[in-house]
Amino acid sequence: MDVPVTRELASDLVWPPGGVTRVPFRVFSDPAIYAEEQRRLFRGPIWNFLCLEIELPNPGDWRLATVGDVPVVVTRDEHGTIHAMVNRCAHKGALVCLQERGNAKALTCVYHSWSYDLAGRLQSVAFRHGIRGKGGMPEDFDAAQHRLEPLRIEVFSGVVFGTFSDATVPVEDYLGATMARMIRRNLGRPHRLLGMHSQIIHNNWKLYAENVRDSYHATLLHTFYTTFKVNRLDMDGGMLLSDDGRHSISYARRGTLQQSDEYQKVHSAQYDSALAAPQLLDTWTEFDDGITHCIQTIFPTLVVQLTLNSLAVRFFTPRGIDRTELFWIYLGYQDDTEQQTRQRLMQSNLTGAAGLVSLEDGCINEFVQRGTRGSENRNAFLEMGGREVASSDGSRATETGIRGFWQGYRELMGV
Amino acid sequence: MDVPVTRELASDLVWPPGGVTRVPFRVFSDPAIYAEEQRRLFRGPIWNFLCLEIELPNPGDWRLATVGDVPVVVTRDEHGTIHAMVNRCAHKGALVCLQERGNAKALTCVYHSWSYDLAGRLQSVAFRHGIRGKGGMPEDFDAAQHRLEPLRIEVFSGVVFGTFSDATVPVEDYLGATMARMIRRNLGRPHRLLGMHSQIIHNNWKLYAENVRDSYHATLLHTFYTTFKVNRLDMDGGMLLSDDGRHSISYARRGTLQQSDEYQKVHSAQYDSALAAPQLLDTWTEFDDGITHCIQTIFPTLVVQLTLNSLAVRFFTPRGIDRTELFWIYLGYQDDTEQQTRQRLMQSNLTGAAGLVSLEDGCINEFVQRGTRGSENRNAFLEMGGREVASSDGSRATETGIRGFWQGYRELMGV
Amino acid sequence: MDVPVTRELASDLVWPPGGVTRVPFRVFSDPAIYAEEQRRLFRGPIWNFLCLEIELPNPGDWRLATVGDVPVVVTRDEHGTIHAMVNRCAHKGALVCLQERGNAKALTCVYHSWSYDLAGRLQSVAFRHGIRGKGGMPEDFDAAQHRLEPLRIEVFSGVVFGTFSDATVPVEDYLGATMARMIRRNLGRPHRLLGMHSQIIHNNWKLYAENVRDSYHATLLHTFYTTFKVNRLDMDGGMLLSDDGRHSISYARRGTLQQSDEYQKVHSAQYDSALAAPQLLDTWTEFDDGITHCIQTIFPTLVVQLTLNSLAVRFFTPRGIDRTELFWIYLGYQDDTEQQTRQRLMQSNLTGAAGLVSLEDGCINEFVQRGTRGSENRNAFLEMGGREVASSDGSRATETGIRGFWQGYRELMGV
Amino acid sequence: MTVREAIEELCADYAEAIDDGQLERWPGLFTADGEYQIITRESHDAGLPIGILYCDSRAMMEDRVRALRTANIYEPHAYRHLLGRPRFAPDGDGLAVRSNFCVFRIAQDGDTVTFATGRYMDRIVSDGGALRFRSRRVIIDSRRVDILLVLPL
Amino acid sequence: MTVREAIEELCADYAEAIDDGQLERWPGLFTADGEYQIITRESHDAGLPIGILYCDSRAMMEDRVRALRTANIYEPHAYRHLLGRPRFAPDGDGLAVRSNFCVFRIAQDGDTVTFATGRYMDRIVSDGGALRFRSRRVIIDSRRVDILLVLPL
Amino acid sequence: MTVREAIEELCADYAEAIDDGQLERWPGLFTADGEYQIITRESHDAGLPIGILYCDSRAMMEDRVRALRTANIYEPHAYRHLLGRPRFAPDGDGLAVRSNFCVFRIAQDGDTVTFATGRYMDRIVSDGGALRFRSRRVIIDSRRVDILLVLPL
Ligand code: FES
Ligand code: FES
Ligand code: FES
Ligand SMILES: [Fe+3]
Ligand SMILES: [Fe+3]
Ligand SMILES: [Fe+3]
Repeated sequence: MDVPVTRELASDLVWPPGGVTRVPFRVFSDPAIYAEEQRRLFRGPIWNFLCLEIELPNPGDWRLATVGDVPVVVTRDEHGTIHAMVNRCAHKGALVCLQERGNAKALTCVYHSWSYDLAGRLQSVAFRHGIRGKGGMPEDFDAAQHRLEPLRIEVFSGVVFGTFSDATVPVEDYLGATMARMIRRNLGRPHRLLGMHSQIIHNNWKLYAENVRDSYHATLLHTFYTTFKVNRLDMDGGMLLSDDGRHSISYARRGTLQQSDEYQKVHSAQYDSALAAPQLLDTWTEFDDGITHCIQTIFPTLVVQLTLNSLAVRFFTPRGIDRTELFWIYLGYQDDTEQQTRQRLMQSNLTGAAGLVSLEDGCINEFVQRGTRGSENRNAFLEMGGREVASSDGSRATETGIRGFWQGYRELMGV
Repeated sequence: MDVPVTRELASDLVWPPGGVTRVPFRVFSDPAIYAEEQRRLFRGPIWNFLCLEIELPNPGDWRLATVGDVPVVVTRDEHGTIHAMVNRCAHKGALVCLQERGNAKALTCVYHSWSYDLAGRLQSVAFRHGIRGKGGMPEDFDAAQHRLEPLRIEVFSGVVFGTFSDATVPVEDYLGATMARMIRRNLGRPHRLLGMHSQIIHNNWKLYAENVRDSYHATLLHTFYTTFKVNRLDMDGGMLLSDDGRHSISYARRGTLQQSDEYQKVHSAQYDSALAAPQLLDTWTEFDDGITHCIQTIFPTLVVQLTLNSLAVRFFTPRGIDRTELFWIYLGYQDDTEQQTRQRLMQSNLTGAAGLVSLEDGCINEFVQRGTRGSENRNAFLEMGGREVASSDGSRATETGIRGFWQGYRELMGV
Repeated sequence: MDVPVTRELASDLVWPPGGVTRVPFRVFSDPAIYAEEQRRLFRGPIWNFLCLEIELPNPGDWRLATVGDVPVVVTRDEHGTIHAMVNRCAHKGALVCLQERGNAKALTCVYHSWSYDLAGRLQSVAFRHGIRGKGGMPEDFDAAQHRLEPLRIEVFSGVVFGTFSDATVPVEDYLGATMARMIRRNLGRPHRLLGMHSQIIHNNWKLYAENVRDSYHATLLHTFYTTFKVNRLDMDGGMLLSDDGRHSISYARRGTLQQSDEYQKVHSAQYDSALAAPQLLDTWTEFDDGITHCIQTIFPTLVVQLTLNSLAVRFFTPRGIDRTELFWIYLGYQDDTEQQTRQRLMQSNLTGAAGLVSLEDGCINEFVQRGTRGSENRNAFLEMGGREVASSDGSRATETGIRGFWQGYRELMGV
Repeated sequence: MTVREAIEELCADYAEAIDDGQLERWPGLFTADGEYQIITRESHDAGLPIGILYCDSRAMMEDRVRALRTANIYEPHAYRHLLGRPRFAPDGDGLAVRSNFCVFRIAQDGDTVTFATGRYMDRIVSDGGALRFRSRRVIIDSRRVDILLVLPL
Repeated sequence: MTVREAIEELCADYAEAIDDGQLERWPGLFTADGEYQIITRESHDAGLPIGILYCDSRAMMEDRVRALRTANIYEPHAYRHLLGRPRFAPDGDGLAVRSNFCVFRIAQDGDTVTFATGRYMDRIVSDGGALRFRSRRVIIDSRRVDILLVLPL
Repeated sequence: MTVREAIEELCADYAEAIDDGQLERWPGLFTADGEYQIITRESHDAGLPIGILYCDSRAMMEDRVRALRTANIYEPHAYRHLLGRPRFAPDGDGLAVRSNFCVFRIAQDGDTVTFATGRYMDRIVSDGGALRFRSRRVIIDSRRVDILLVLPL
């Protein structure tokens, strides 16, 4: 699908009264807005998730990534330094790297064999001087003027972030203290890849960005949680937001359940069945802060989760205005015992495309995409937990995380 | 497929000289016009077919429908009253009802369990008061301000119609006397569902709207008609139009065939084969007006037919600018004998996706969609039967019904 | 896919400094530009390839073709004259001819049986005078005002060309002397069809138009060439351009290889394997000019090739902004021996969708389409072989042919 | 040839006749009083009598073939059948047979779509030495048909 | 019934149970200690332990079925399996069996997609007179799942 | 093993070699003088000699495999074959065999398309104790190929 850059129609988007408590459904279906997001948001002053450092263990390793619509390649050079650049040849724009992962001394475009070093600098141009003096590049050709368009990168707790903008502040400032601390808690120790897959969901990417910040829906939509008491809003827990409201942490302490009456009204709490195979939920305590369930979102499209003992990174990226690809990357720690790895395997049943407490998110956002069709000039209503963008310690019956997302979105998009 | 609401380009559509005798091909392929139709036509002062009353026999029954791009749900409440509303949650816009058909005491959105009564009024909001006093909705939250967007509905001869506009006149006035009479004739008696299926046709919805009003094509394209003398223009018959020209009835009396020379020129009359299994066309007289073939169109997207003894309702709805879904709903009367039901079964072979005299309509409109590609600024020529919009008693060699459709379309679209 | 004709956005396309040495990537993905090309280029003063004359051996033969998005039918009338017209009925715009190929005395539209002679003139209108005096066309209906929209055609060396514009110069002038001579060399003798198939490539049509004019890539991307020394830039060869730069001939003399050092740097020359079945490359000399490899492009979408003994015509046509269909038509001469036909069969393995030296072109242009996504405001860099548009005798390490294409494109598009 | 092989031959021959465009061979694979119906899974499950196409005899199938050869108008296209393993059980004087199918439709421009998936519910009997369909009920999984249905499934 | 026929019957019965929505029958086609895993070809080839779905026992499969019947929320849909020919070899006390598959997913609006292609890698044993899966490893060719996966493949 | 089983084994092994990427095994399934051609149904019916790919010997197939391993450039992808039931008849010193096929193509990003449908027209002979293809003619239903064709069908 092509998104023309020529339509400046987003400028005619007027945000409704009510600020971040309202969202015009049109933002999920207007191609002009989608195109504008590519320029202002994904190429703007934000940090985009590119990959995990463990995916590039050796010098010469490279891996494909995507920033909005832009194809990107991340490399580790011979000195061990990580680089990222647009996977678009400086000559005529062909993809330079074709495989998801690879290892090479240099990056050579297959079309005309222009070759780049692992930092994206142009090293050689085939037939630059022609053949036997005929043809070739003009005398004044300056290789230094031609390179793979670079992204600035930063590695934080093993996560490789990239940005197109010089204005982006350092990752630690971008995250803020609270967010940085939680990422270090979950990813700070040496980890390793246990599995990965992806999902195509049929909705605009921002609906999933809302969904993962929506602590209100978790126990209502994902009834498995409630029924089997994995996670309920009447456990001690809350929503922590970064100061700018863009990032969030939804957490709970399983040990602290005191059943509250509110649940008697909730369909998903109406029955209570026991598992025939309870080993699914065998857990051990990994951290002494008592937090057993924690889902952290990093603006705009990254999620880090540790649910029971299921450690995973989620990343989602637009694949058109009403398609999004959602990647699930399952991790363990390098010092995990076999038994611990097995328990992570068992609990991986909770999340992912077939996750007992996540599969609903594969369709729910599509339901919004389809439900709002023909109602592009109506708005969503986001006043649960008030109208502010602020942490909500003690309660997750709030949409503060979603309001925080839109606050950041509007700042970047200038709407 | 998404249709942005932001493109007001339809305004640059200038109708060619010649009025309703010309149609600019561009109206079948311009996304801006498609978007404009959603607002001005489908949400305008017209009656849209929603479903049949027999599909909602019991209190609590509901059924999905569609009005242009807008998803709709039709319900029968505990008092037996029928309601229709947009299937879009007042909270964040998710589809509230997910199954084609169902029965429930209330409509509960799966995303955050907001619950509505069968009239679409918001009944409860999960965690409205938060949990143990934390979170929840602001004090001033007023449930009365949030409901499923309602449509006005009217039931006429067992057909459930819905409209978004307050300006729409009552169905009987909308139809006019002639159309109302024929609907009563065919659907006024208690009927029952015998079968249903749908077709995806690859053309703009308006090409099918023309096609069903096109009494000129019937015996030329559908040569089975002619060959086996099911219906020919040289039978006594005609085209009746409502006063506003939007609705039409094409009818014929099989008993009155006098072969006319004109047919000798028509390919489709060149051969004459007999059926090896003539039981296909065994019929009995259901009405004493002698009309054996009658196809009635109700603006914009409804068709009621009684061809021989095949009683059916057709409904078509846009699925994108060049896709349309066409539904075939086969009916009988509740007092039909087994033998009569069997004859309706036999004659169902004449219509539908595999209909001996209708299957061509599955592709012919696509042929126009493709034939006009790259000729968006050329026009169709519609002068058969004159240039007027008026009933044509005695002859169906006319495009008056199509001109009538465009007259209504232009009024509503303001072009 | 629909391309609205209403978006005049192409007008906001500003060509970057550097003239034909730069190409804004946006031209490959902007629907507004695509729509503009339909009008200004494909309906403009150019000759479009329609088909080969041998595909219409007999009076009454017809064949479908396509000019940009416009469906076309080419016919041979009873006098043997070839005609071409838009395959769009003058009545309501349906496709008139439905099969790829056929033979008929007249062209009759299936929708309402309007009938045209083989030149596209309207012959009869079903029920023109109604039935028994009722219905029918108005008295003043003038059949002469209604015909299939004609294209001017010219047959040159057995190739049928068509144009919508009165301003298009005769084919021989359009080609220029050099191009005309080479077409005569390769297609001037009686030829016959040996096979055909097509490919769907997922890129804008202009990327393939560049690709076939790109003598620079041939031996770098298609490493089979190099490895097995079928064709290398260090053979005597060159790029010949027509005076207007739009058409080109890339040629080589296999007999004249002098290995040059430049190849030592080229990956594709790093290994040298022998064929287990060398019969693939058994050739005989067909022409005494020593040219063993010659690929000729005719603006905008035609290619004529004689590689070794593989004689073929290629034609590509847009199927949407990021889809192109590429047709391979394999030919022989009517006086070929069986042995010669067999060698053409063996060498057909070199080209086509599975061609050992052409299959890369099936994906390389898609790599550019995808590589430039999200970079619509960046440019391609085309300075290989200088900045001029001129023949490059003696060297094919040049992009002069591509620059020539863009020179023609810009003239026609007015950008 | 085992019963299984005979059934598989009949099913394969049925598919081949249609895929090769030898539609005149199609009615002959049924008994003279053979029934053929195409119906959606939705209507089948609801027990509705009317599906998409119904023939109550070989003669009616022959009319279908004659109509599509001479009267009906549509763009040329072909099918390609892929069949699942038949499962069968004795049923009165014949066999009750069930098998899955997928039919691809190939348009003249090469466009290929998954046109229909579903299952065949058959009654197969021995008729003059050969196995024939006394009834073949084609239950398609989808409620809808793409464009039109003119060739038997 | 030959070993081949018995294996083909088991595989066909497995597909039929799922395609007909008789999911309660699905766990019974495994031994009590039966294993079931769905994993992408990419992860399988990389030897990664975590796939998309894993059950280490019939009981866990029963929990899955109960969850999708009572707890999980998704739009109604059905599958249609087409199976390739099983190839097998003796393996300890059972058989190592491999077969290709394609699963189509039919949405309630009729939309039909090729939901998954891949191969089954099975260990089949005789268990109380019947053949059952001791383990079925579903290796899907694609790295991604469309929408969600709730019905077993 | 019956003749039918031997044929089905050969056809299944052929598909498995390609689907598993063991392309070096592919030429060995043909006799040394084995012929292989991929051609569109349109060209086949028109009796045209040139299709899409032609090998007149096992050696030429080996060249193909070497070329696609070392010389040709394309994005990584895999196939998944589903095969119909072979129908066969004696033919000279061998067997004339025909079967339907569908080949799905899975791209590295998981995108899965119905790449080709059609039928195999084979001549199978016994060659050194094993059945081998003396010729396999792959007649694809579509006139067109998506992107490119580099792996054998
Ligand atoms: S596009 Fe990369 S070298 Fe030419
Ligand atoms: S969207 Fe329906 S309850 Fe939230
Ligand atoms: S559209 Fe061709 S005759 Fe009417
Ligand atoms: Fe969720
Ligand atoms: Fe019709
Ligand atoms: Fe090339």
